[in-house]
Amino acid sequence: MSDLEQFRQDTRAWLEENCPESMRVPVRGFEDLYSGGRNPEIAHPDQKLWCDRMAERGWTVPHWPKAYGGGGLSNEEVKVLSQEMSRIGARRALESFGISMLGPALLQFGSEEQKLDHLPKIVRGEIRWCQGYSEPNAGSDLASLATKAEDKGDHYVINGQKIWTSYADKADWIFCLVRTDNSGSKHEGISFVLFDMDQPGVTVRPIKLISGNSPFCETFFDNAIADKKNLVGEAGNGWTIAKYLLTHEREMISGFGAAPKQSVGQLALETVGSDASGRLANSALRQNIAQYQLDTMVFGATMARVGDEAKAGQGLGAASSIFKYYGTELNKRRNELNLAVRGEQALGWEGEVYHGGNLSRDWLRSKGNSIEGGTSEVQLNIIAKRVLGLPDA
Amino acid sequence: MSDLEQFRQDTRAWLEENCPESMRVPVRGFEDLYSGGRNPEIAHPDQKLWCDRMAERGWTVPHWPKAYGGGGLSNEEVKVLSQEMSRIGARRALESFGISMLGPALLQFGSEEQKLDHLPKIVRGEIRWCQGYSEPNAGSDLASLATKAEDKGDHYVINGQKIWTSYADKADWIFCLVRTDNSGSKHEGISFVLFDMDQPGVTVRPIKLISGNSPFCETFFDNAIADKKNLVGEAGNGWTIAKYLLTHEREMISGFGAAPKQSVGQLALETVGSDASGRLANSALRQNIAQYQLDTMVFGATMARVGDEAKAGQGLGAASSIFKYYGTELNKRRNELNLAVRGEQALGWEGEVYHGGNLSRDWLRSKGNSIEGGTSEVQLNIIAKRVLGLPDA
Amino acid sequence: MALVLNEEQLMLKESAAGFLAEKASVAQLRALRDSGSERGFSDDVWREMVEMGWSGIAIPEAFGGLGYGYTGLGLLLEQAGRNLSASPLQSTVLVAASLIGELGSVQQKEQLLSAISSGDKLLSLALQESAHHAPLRTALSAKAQGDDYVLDGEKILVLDAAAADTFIVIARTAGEPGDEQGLSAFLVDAGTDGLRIEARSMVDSRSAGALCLENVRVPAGNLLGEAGAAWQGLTRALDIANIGLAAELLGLSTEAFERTNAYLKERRQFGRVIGSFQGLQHRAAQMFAELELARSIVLQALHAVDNGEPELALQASAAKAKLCEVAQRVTNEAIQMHGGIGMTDEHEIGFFIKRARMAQHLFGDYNYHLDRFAQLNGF
Amino acid sequence: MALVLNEEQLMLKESAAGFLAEKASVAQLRALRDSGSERGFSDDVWREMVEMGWSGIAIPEAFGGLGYGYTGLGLLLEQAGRNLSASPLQSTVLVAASLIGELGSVQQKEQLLSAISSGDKLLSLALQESAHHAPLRTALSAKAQGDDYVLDGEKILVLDAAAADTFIVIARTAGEPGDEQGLSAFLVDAGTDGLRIEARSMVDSRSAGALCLENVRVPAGNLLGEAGAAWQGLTRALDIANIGLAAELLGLSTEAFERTNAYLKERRQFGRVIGSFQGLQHRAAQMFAELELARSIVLQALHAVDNGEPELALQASAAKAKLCEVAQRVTNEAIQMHGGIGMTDEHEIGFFIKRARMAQHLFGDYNYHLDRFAQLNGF
Repeated sequence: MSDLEQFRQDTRAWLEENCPESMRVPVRGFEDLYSGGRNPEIAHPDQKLWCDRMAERGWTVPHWPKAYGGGGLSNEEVKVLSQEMSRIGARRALESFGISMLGPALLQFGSEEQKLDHLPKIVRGEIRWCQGYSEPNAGSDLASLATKAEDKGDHYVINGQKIWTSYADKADWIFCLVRTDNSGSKHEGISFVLFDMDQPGVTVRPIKLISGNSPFCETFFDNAIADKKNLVGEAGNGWTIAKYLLTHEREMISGFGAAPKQSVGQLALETVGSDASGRLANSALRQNIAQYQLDTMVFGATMARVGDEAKAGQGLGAASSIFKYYGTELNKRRNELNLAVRGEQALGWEGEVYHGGNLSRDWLRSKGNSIEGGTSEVQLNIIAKRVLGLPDA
Repeated sequence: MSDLEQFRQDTRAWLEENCPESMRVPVRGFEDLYSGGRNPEIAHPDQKLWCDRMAERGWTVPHWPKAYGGGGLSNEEVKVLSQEMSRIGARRALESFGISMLGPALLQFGSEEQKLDHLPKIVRGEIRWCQGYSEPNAGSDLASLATKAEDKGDHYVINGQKIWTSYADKADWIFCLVRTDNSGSKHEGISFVLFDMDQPGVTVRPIKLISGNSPFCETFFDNAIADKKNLVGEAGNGWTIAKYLLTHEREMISGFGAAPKQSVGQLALETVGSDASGRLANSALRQNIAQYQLDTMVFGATMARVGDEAKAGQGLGAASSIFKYYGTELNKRRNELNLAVRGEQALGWEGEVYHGGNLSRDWLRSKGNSIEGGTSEVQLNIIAKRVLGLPDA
Repeated sequence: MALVLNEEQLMLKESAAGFLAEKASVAQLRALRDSGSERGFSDDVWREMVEMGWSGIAIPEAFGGLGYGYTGLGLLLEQAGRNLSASPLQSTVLVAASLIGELGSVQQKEQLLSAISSGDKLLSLALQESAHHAPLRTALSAKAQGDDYVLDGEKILVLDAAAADTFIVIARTAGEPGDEQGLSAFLVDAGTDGLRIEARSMVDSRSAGALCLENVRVPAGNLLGEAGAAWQGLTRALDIANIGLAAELLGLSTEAFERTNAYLKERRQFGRVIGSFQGLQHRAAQMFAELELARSIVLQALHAVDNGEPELALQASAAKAKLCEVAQRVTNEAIQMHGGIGMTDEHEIGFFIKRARMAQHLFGDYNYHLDRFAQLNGF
Repeated sequence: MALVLNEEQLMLKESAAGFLAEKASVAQLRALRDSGSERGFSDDVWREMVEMGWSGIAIPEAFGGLGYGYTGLGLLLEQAGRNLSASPLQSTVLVAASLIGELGSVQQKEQLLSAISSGDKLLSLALQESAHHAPLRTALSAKAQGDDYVLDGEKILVLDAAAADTFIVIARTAGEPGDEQGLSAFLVDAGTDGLRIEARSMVDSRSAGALCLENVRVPAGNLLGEAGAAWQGLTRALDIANIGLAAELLGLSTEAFERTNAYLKERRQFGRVIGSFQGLQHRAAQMFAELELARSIVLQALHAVDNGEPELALQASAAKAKLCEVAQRVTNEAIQMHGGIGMTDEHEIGFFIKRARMAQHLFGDYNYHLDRFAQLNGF
């Protein structure tokens, strides 16, 4: 038996024994995701149990090195673990910005001490992180951020305001872009620092969106303190890390463009009906849905191609910008089609008959996709300038 | 009997007597339009006869003052004349840039001497005019034109090149934008001069378009001479006249957006067929045609509204830019739909079976609509800046 | 028939704009929403509208109205669209009064139109039964029993359901869903036995509701017009309703655009106001052109109603389809161009996109009316 | 199956690019056009292509081909699209060889595919009868008479009609227009009695032609496959043909875009290169994104042919519809962004829009394939 096969058998046995039945039930909503932290939101007591069991083996983040608390698994082993979890319908034990955003950045740019300090706590779900990027006057033009960090020898004193800090009201620590120097160009003088949110200088106010409540917050710093050992990279070099994470974020958001499980065309047949030849009765709607489904298929083919090219060491220039732009536009189109197809059902806002307004709220929420993580306009600028070589004005 | 009724009876009688039978046949193509000039293109000998008879009464340009050779008719009388001509299917006796472009400009900006010099010859079809505006490096940015006119006391010496000079190869005189001064901003130092094309310093080369032969020419000036008495307005003030004529031209071109006589939808039914319920069989095409016909209807309503508003002394800001932009886009859409609807029939280029390729040539020609007379981009700039008040970069 | 406003109309427009901006603005809609208002509009504001004659704006003077015609009502709806003003203008003045005008006997018109004009009565049409506007598919049954009719079935998206005194329920007295023949309109008072009204919370924060009719008995005298012959009048009233909604969408879209254009001049990024970027300029200019075109078709359609022109269906579907398209584009661009701030509930721009989609949907959306437009054009 | 090119394919692509740019460029197409060439392509260039094995690129080695598969042929067509190279690659190598591969007996394949591979024979499909691609509506009749069939009817848009040695004529041996059953494919040599070939001058300056068949008698042995049973194989061959045309349109659109992008960096107006205007930048970036997406679906569809995947029809209609859409947008923008100079015959960009519409139309345009895509998706 190959090592991998052995690993599969061991994993299967361990999962059977350790994954609680309640954690084999499909996730129904955000409340079923477990994000850990000092004051975790717990929808079911088994969530913490399951996370702890997995974390003990480093399997909450199986591909990170063992030295930092991860599972130290090879790519093949990660795949096997994932397959075996799917087999029994096991939920992921932990989902967090620490795993998806900060961890990769620290692995790339952090010092050994920083990795040892922070990564194991992420793996164990002990510390929940949030991201401090955008500011009210630095949206698309992120690099013009003004939150100021004053050098006080062994620490920074931070003053300013962040916006769109997801889950800031639930996070323990923040990874944050601050300005440590004003003298150079706007891209210079930006630093990437980590600090505890549980201090007097930090205030958080949740933001309500047009779709209803949201994970987003406004976050205010009034003489907040960041220890200098938690400066990642060099002072003034934060923009490099920011760009790395923005690319990362774009790729995550572009996943919204993937094809929905139920075909929009099929759904439309149910609500709008068909003509004598079996075609969708309304030809304007039929054309729009067909074009959407076509574009979704083409988008899927492109994700597959870019994946294959990456494996082959080739690369599509600015792929993440294309994906971000196209994927979010597709998701907006899908949501508009949902309104057109579901009609009155999609216009409800509250109440059981409208499932709490999930369709209209999803539709409204999708409008933010082409704004957050770099607007569509910014993506097009990136393509025009970096790929097509078109000059500035 | 009112004066107007009397005028109608007299006009009817005169037309019956004087309009040759051959001039009561519908115009079949450009060759049936009569434009006069020193060496007129004559498809039928009656063309000149008809023009001369009409010109004698000033009725080739019935609304111009009698002093300048026009008919001196009131708006009501012009309308009656037009109605009476339509009644018997009489063709217009003369069509020329002199009537449509230069005349209005001279009436507005010309000196008394210039009016007396040039307008009567336009009315009588003695002199055919062309327009010298664009240059190879001054297209959308017309004001950056470089054709130079050197002041030699009683005349200018002109050197440079014009492009897109329609019918320059058939014209006797040109009204031309030239640069008399280089010292100020680009809009300053432009002058509007008239001169004879029949001189050694003028060379004309016809331009072939992607749609085939065209009225357009390249026109070269090598020490061409313009008499100073033919400078219209002040030296350096030509841009005012140019803008006036550009607005005029935009309105003419936007007329291309008017609804075609046979509905595209009806035509499609003939070539593509219908389904069981009588709808156009192809739903993608049906949607596109419906949207086109809707926009054509809306465009027509807008032309009517703006006409009514103008009469009421109200005005739609930048109406001519909206019309130019929208009308030419509509015409391009109509031509693309023609290809989609007529299929193979519209892809022929020569030969009787394809009527000499008229459909494909019209389609190709329509692509120029959104370029000539100020590109669509320029129209959008005008709307954004002048109407919406959006600032320059 | 000139497509320009006369003096009287211009004055009406200006006074409506002033009144609504003060009394029924987006801020008031937010307050109504946040207070959980069941009626969904302010009775005080409605009372003032009645006093200004708006309840009878398009109703002939003979029935106590102002006789300003639908062009007049269109002006009010346009201004209501600009301010997202919640009121019974749509349910009662636009839809119900038009339907009564089409179907009612002289006596019914005298009674009901006068009651609407005077503000004594709110009425609302109960038509839709499934997720989409499909009037021919009406299935709610009305069976004759002696001198009465007994109604059974359900209706959704009934505007101002919580406030209406009387519903005009479209029912089938004969035929099958899909048939033109057999459709009838009944007046059913809100308190009638067997009628249950269920309030529904919709995305636009207005009040709509579902009606559940179980064994609802009404006298034959409650028939509006002839039994089984409502189709033609209903169609005409729906055409008028859609033209009115197009006018509302015109106001809504124009306002959303103007607010966005103002924001483009104010918001700075990359050291410039964002309105100086040509990418945004061209999109703004295209929207402006579309809005100017949209205004023309709305005016033309309103004139067509007032002049009794024969091609009303074509005008109505053209106006509604075009305004659905323009409203969708403009409200989407409004959010996008406002960026993050436009996504917050705190900012007002989000209210526009919400109301837009509801007004687009009511009585047939873009797809419905573009399809109908093609059919009316014979292809 | 990876959606990336392997070493061999990359080499093929580069050598094709170099050869076509030198020997079959837009300048050569112009020269062919201006010389009034009846054949519409250069025999010398075609001979060189044959020597490089292109005539048999997708034909199995057993029949004298190179066996590079359709992904290989797709690469050639893409480069041919970039250069607007006129040759029998479409008529013979893509369409006719595929149809023979689908319908022919082993003997027919041995004979005809070898003759194609060796460059000894040019074949062309004669299918279309009316203004639109509608294979099921085929009406040209073939009646059995003894051991022969007698064919009567007309065909249009037959590619390389003046040069083809043999036509594959789709005819109806039974059934009515609209029926799948009863369609048959016949080999008809160019010199056959009763066959008249009429050259047609098309917008793309390639040679196409109409066939008029009057009492054309061919032996039953000229049937490609079974009588009346051509539909399935024809459909598959047409799917392949459309995927090949999509590859050509990909090359054509990419080239038109790159030329336009270069022009944006060169042309100055208002004191700046016009490519610095954000309005044009965003449109260029959107086109670039569309082209990258288009490339993916073409590659995926070519792989689907080579791997014998079952959903070929879906892939083919997706690829053709998408490439029609992208080609239309890109070629229109190419003219617009080139401005006046792009309208002149002297400039080469106009040749791209002309060939694009022809390639879009052949074997079904955007509307045809989007409709089919929806049908294949069950709605």
